[in-house]
Amino acid sequence: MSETIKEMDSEQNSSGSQTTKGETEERIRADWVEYDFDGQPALSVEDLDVYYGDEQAIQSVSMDIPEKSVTALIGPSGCGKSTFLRCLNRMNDRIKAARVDGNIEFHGQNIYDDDVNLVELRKRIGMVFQQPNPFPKSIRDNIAYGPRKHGELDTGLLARLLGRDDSEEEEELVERCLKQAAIWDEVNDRLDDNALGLSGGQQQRLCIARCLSVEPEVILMDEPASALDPIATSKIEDLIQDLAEEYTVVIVTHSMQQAARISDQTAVFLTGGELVEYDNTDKIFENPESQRVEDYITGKFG
Amino acid sequence: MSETIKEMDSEQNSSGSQTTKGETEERIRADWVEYDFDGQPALSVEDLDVYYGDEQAIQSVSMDIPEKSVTALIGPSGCGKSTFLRCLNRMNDRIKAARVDGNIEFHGQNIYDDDVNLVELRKRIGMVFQQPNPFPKSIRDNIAYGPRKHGELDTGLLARLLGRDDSEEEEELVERCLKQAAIWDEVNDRLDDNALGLSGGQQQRLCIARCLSVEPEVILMDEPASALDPIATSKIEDLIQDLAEEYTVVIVTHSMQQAARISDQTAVFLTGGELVEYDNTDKIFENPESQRVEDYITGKFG
Amino acid sequence: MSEAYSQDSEIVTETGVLGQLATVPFVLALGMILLGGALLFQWVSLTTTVAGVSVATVFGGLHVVIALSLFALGALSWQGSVDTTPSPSVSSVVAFIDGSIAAVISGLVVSQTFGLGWFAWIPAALVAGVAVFVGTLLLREDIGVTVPVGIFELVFGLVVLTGVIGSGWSWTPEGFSATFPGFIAIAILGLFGGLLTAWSSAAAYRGFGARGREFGAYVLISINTAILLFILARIILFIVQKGLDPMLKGATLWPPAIPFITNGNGLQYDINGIFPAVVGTIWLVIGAICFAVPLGVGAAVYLTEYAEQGRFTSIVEIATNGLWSTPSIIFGLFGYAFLVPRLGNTPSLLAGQVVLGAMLLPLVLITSRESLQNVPDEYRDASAALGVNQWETIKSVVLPAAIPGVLTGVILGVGRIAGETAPILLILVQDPFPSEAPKVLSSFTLQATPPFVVNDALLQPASALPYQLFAVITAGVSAPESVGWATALVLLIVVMSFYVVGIAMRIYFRRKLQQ
Amino acid sequence: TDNGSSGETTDGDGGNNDDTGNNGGNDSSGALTAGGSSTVYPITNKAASVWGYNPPADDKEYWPQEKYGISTDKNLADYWASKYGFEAGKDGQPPFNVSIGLSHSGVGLTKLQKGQVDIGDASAPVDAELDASKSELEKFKNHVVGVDAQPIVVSKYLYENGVKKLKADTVRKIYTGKIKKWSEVDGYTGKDMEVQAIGRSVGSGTDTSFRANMLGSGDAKMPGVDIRKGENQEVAKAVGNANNAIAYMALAFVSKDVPAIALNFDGTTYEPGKNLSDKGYPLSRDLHCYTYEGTSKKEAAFLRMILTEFGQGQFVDPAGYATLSDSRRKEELSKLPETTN
Amino acid sequence: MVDAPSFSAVRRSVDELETPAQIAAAVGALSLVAAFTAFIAAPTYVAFPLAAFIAVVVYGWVTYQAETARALSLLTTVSTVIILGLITAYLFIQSVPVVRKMGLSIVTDTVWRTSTNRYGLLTMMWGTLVTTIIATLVSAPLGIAGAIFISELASDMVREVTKPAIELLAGIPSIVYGFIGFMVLNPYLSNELLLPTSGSLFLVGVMIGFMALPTVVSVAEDSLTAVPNSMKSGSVGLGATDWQTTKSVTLPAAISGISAAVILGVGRAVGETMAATVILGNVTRLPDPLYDVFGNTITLTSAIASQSGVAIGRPTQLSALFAAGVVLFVIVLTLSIVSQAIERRMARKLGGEQ
Ligand SMILES: Nc1ncnc2c1ncn2[C@@H]1O[C@H](COP(=O)(O)OP(=O)(O)OP(=O)(O)O)[C@@H](O)[C@H]1O
Ligand SMILES: Nc1ncnc2c1ncn2[C@@H]1O[C@H](COP(=O)(O)OP(=O)(O)OP(=O)(O)O)[C@@H](O)[C@H]1O
Ligand SMILES: [Mg+2]
Ligand SMILES: [Mg+2]
Ligand SMILES: O=P([O-])([O-])[O-]
Repeated sequence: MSETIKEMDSEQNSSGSQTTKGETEERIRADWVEYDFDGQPALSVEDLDVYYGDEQAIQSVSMDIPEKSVTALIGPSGCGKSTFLRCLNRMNDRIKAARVDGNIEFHGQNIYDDDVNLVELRKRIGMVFQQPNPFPKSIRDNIAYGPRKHGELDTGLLARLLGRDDSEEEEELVERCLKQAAIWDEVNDRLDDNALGLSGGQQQRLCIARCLSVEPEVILMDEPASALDPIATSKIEDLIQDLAEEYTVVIVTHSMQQAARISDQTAVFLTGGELVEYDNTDKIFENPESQRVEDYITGKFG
Repeated sequence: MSETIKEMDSEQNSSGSQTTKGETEERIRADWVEYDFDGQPALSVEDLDVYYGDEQAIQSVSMDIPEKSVTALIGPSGCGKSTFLRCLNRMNDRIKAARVDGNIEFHGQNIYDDDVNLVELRKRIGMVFQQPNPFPKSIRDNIAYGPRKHGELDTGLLARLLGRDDSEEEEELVERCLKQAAIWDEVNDRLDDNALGLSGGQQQRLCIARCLSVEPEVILMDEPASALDPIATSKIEDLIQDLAEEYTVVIVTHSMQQAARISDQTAVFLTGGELVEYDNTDKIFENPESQRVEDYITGKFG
Repeated sequence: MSEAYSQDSEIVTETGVLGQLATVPFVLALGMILLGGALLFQWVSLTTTVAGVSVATVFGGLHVVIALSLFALGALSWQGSVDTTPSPSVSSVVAFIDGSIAAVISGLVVSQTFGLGWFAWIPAALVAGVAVFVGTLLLREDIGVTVPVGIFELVFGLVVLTGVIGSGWSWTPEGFSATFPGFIAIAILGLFGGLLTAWSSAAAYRGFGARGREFGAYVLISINTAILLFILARIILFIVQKGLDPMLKGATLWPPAIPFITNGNGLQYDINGIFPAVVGTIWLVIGAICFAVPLGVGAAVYLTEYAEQGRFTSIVEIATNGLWSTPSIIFGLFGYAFLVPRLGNTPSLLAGQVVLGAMLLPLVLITSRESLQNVPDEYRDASAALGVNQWETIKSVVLPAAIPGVLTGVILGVGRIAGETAPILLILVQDPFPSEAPKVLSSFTLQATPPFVVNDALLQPASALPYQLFAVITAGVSAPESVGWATALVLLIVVMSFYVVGIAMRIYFRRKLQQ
Repeated sequence: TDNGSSGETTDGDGGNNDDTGNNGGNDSSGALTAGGSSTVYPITNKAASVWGYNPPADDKEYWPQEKYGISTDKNLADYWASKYGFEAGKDGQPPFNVSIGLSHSGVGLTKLQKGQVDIGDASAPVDAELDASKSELEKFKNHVVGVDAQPIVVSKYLYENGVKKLKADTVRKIYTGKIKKWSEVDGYTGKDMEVQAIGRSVGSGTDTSFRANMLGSGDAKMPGVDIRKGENQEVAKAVGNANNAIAYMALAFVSKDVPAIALNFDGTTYEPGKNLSDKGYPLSRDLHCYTYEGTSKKEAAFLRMILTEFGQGQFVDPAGYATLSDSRRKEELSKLPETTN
Repeated sequence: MVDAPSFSAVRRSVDELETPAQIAAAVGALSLVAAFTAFIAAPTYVAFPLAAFIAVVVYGWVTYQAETARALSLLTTVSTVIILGLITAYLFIQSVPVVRKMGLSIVTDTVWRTSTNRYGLLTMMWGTLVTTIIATLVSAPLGIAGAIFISELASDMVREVTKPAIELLAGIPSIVYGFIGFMVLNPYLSNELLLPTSGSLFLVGVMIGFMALPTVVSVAEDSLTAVPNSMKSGSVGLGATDWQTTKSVTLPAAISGISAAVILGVGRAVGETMAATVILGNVTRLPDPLYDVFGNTITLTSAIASQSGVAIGRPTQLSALFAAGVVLFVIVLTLSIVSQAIERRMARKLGGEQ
């Protein structure tokens, strides 16, 4: 398997991140896993704990996520990857049982402050889910949905009557997003068809396009390709690497191969919600520090 | 990854199978994948096609399954592994959309003949499912269920009145099956508790014990550990290897590591329901014949 | 092959001779069930002759032939000349049923035929019952399933053939006001014996054992469902037969006209009709929808989207389920005590609308809630992740996705309330056979004093289809019975179309969802 | 009185007159409403439907004026309404509509009292129906529109097997539960059957008058009743469907399948179709149309039509009831307000 | 790089609702309470507070749509509860006079006499009990068998016909059953079974049993289908037949749902009105002997429907009918709560293994 990872490696580093390879900092605290990188952190997580009822799903995790690169989160099933990801744009607020402790800084502000505007936050930190989840509307409406709701687009009968019609802007926006998500060519002749008629892979790219429509800075992806067939998966993987030139991408995946193929840095969570190791992807797969991570990577369990 | 597999290999061959390693026969037909082994085939599948409505899920698969060994079926999601497995004891009959063509011989008789007694067939070829599915009854009743239904145990008030009470036999049977399934120690003090109160891993072992209670020759398992945590998984894996000394085990798994760890021979299905390669497990993981299998094994997709 | 696999031929069993033999009593039993039904419906009578033989004799003969063939089945299987897989004993349920039948028969014979009191028939029944119960238990399954039923059939057959029970026979059970004539007794014996035989011969067909029991049970369950469906079809057909002619009286294809539906009741009409009731029902339904849909959907939205699961939601749940199961007459009482005094102190369309709305409300709420809950959370997550607030999400994503379910619920609910009579008895109607329909649309007037907008038609009594049928029953001086059947037909058509549309929609959308 | 003098303001909305305002003139809310007795219903209903149809002067079937010595070119309702100054309706519509509700005498009178109807139909006098003070009872104005010789009916089978005539005492015994089998009845020749004594709802005028006239008091106990039906029509149907039933009801509902029998009271035999309608028949009773607190012009217009020879001949007689004698008719007419032209 | 100041948009004033909104909410709430009070006390004046309320809603909708929508949805929820509360309250209030007069004997007395204003409900309670028992004997076994047929036995095609057909049965209005009973079955029973009176508890029981059938079938069928397929497969995989699986796994697992179905069916039967009213003789006298199901009496529902007309002039009798309503309501509500509890138990039980 190590060969495979190397092969991928050479391609993948084309994107913007310049990571310091092969080095792991001294641990500051027992549960603090440091990873040094050049450039700015898009998000800094400090001492994050998440509980579901009495059960702790994330155990004081701290990590910085570098901007404009792909950060992969891997680990065995149930180790808390999704939970961690959902904390990054406070989607966990929607789970009633979940309780979050700790700081996550975004542009110097803690997103867990009381007076954070969730609407704005989630516009800035978008999310793509495991199951493609287009709305049961036309492709166009799917893409325009976010901007319309944010009052950035004004279409429809009333707007037309009042002379505030933004149809043209909308047209442009739809085209731009679909192109960015590499799906324009496949759907440009049926923008008014129901999005549910698309194949799984197309739906997932549509969801990515929809996420781009509100111009986020960070895109969180939770196993975006796990429900897709190999060909669709490879299209999504290519797309993710392209997106990393402009956006900060955080991706959860259960496929180590996928993490190796597309990510710049990889964080390994292990059962109990611990962040055990976080480093340059090559380092993690070739020469992990921790024995548990090595066992996991080499398939001793999971 | 190749290292891992080797490591496992040495352990795993302790069980009864004596497979001819490293050889792949010439293909007789384009879609016939041959695998030579010593010993008897427990089941011979010939030219099996399965359709769901208009869609073909299994494409003329032929293979012999050697007795008293573990045969793993691997392949990407949706390639038809479960479908194939369910054909082996005609559980597919229960899916109304499914249509099966071809022969499966079990002791020289085609199980798809019209006058096959499904009751008898399924007693002989037991099944363990992906989700542990104990009945909402006591642990004892779960184990005794099959024999009772087959009239082999007669308990209850009436039987006692008529002097035909088999409580003792039942007691023995329950103990034997639970011991064989390596769960006796954990539950022997609460045989009358509801089985739904057990943990997932215990439930799955209970289901295996239940399957053993009707003394099958073949045990089919569909991803028996995919819903379990690593510790429970390793218990189940150990158990499977033990079972292979007495039973023929066919297991579907989505974890290549698991297949490598526990199986004697591995069949690789690829999308479309094709059986692409079938051989000694070492051979498949170290040196597969087909490029597609190699791509799959090395994580190029899936 | 190892010795463990020695009995390998077993997975193949053949449905042999027995299967073919078992079809004889099975088919005869089905015939007897049909004939029993025909007798009950009085399509035939005991003295009707079929090919020179009276129906009574046919029944007796069938029973006896069935009995003999059941004995034959049991004997063949017992003797081992056919391939069967009987269990070593019959199930205790079967033994219990056989015992009960024996107990009933002997109890009846002792008390009714010999006229002995409880001191005699209770012990007799007990002894016979227990004896047959234990006796059956001791039999091997093939005998236990066929022979007792065969004996019962033989008894039934002899009783009928010898005329012990015949057309002149009747029986008045002590303490009951009913007298059972011979034809009903024979029909019931036919149905009952037919079911027993169908079960027994079905078990034999599959060679007894687990598969035989399965087939026997399935046959009984299927016959049961067939009878249910038959009764449904019969009810509908009956009303169509009786009601179609009077409904179409004077109807013309071109210009399309059905006077019964478009006329009121009065001298000005050649053919009296129920137009006012049709219009009344339409307005009732519209009013109920206007009342219930906003409330129901709104509450469903609150409960699924906003409320935290807690005491309040469970109170609401209990309240809605309580409302849903509250008898309709209670809504009527409530309307009479609460609404009528507040809405002009007279029965009125408005009161009817509100009361039916209150009945519709829980159904709308329950089904809306269900369909809101069925909207995948992924849609909500996707919308939230785009930074869209909750209300916009509900409005633009959740509600549109839930609309099919809500609509289906509303339609089915409307079907129910459109057929309700009890709640409107007290609060809607004055004139049982009105000649004019309420003119709701043209009756809105503005005025200077509160309540400013009034609609007299809404505050006036009206009629409705189900009430119209009630009126025929109670007040039919001006309406012959045929008008009742015609009204029943129209009512059935109206209500059933709501149900058909509702059910079809539900099937359609479920199927679409599954794709 | 209030309602009477204001003439056009009467409406069916009762107590809350100010609720819907003064709208006596417009068509729907200005309707005259009557309701109550199912015995009187055939009369008032027939009258109301002819009124609503408003036949023109040349309609011989419904408006046979010459036959009754009336000569007018007005439509029927226009003619009768014009007597109290009502204008003819538009497009052949009557000046106001009449709607007749159907329930029971007691209900009609209560509704009348509460102002929910204008006319309360009753087949028993108000003092027997309502438990009210004398001063309250005085507010009810009694208009007798016809006479019902309340018959006793039996199932056809019984009629054909000897029950063509009963002593009043036998009927009494049946309804007080002393006779339970038809074999106990003199003259019965059929198979032995239990008696099915059918009664009307408690609170109906029919029930009240039967108890009063047969058993001596409106409150008398009738333990022999086996089933009770709400309306005369249901009683008739139940008797027709059975072969062992006896019932009291209104004469209008007698038919071939529901034959009335002769009754012998203290030696006098009253036979249906012969002398049942005689004055002395103990079960005969007046059929009333009560108005409350005087009689308004609308009410008077409608009642006058029924009380004239025309109405008696067209509405009362065809319904099967006895018409009022001329003198009673005159007396009743005189209770109505003066006509205005 | 990101422009930091623009992120301040992420933050928002803490007091989310500004003062006008709070005032509007208060006015809205007040006017609504006023409207409700007015409707109870002086219906004519409902218009004023109602207009105020509508004005507030319109204002709210334009300015704070999300908050207004939420408030309105809460309001609708509260209204639903209030409607049930009102129904209950009015039933109880109206039944007070007769209870005061009769005391506890109202449920133990069999005499129902208007001339002495003595109203005992026992007769009608007995009628309801007997008809309900008969109805349950009809609907429970047939309904459960029908549910098993649909969920376990029917092929797809047969199911697609059978299930809607049985649901359609629920659509036949009660009065139509009543009409058939009155016109056809009453005479049939009188003539063939020589019933001495027209109508019988037996006929009513069978008819309302038939009316309750669709409820039983569809609820029981739902709960049978809710038993996870994996559980059934487990049994079949052991070589049990489908029928053994149904009997030993599916039915026991679904037993709470099935009992809920039967209870709901019983609830329907208890509350069924028109068929009983039209078919029964409605005489307030117990059948003699009590178990004579071919005799005639009255049920709670048919008492209300057949006597509410005549009772309008007799306050105490009317009140007694409301008391009958209370008894009905309590029975049915209890049944409904019990069936809900059972269904929750079933959900928990089946959820346990997931
Ligand atoms: N809504 C929830 N309520 C309660 N517990 C939860 C919830 N969601 C997740 N958990 C628990 O939290 C832990 C972490 O779950 P999480 O979904 O984050 O894992 P994951 O790493 O994403 O796993 P997978 O690879 O299976 O997606 C698990 O033990 C899970 O059971
Ligand atoms: N009941 C069914 N009806 C219709 N199509 C089905 C059904 N079950 C499976 N299929 C289809 O048959 C194909 C093979 O499915 P199958 O479940 O055998 O795959 P699998 O290899 O077991 O996948 P997985 O790893 O996801 O379990 C898939 O395309 C699937 O969509
Ligand atoms: Mg996850
Ligand atoms: Mg599978
Ligand atoms: O309907 P009644 O005339 O008997 O009151």
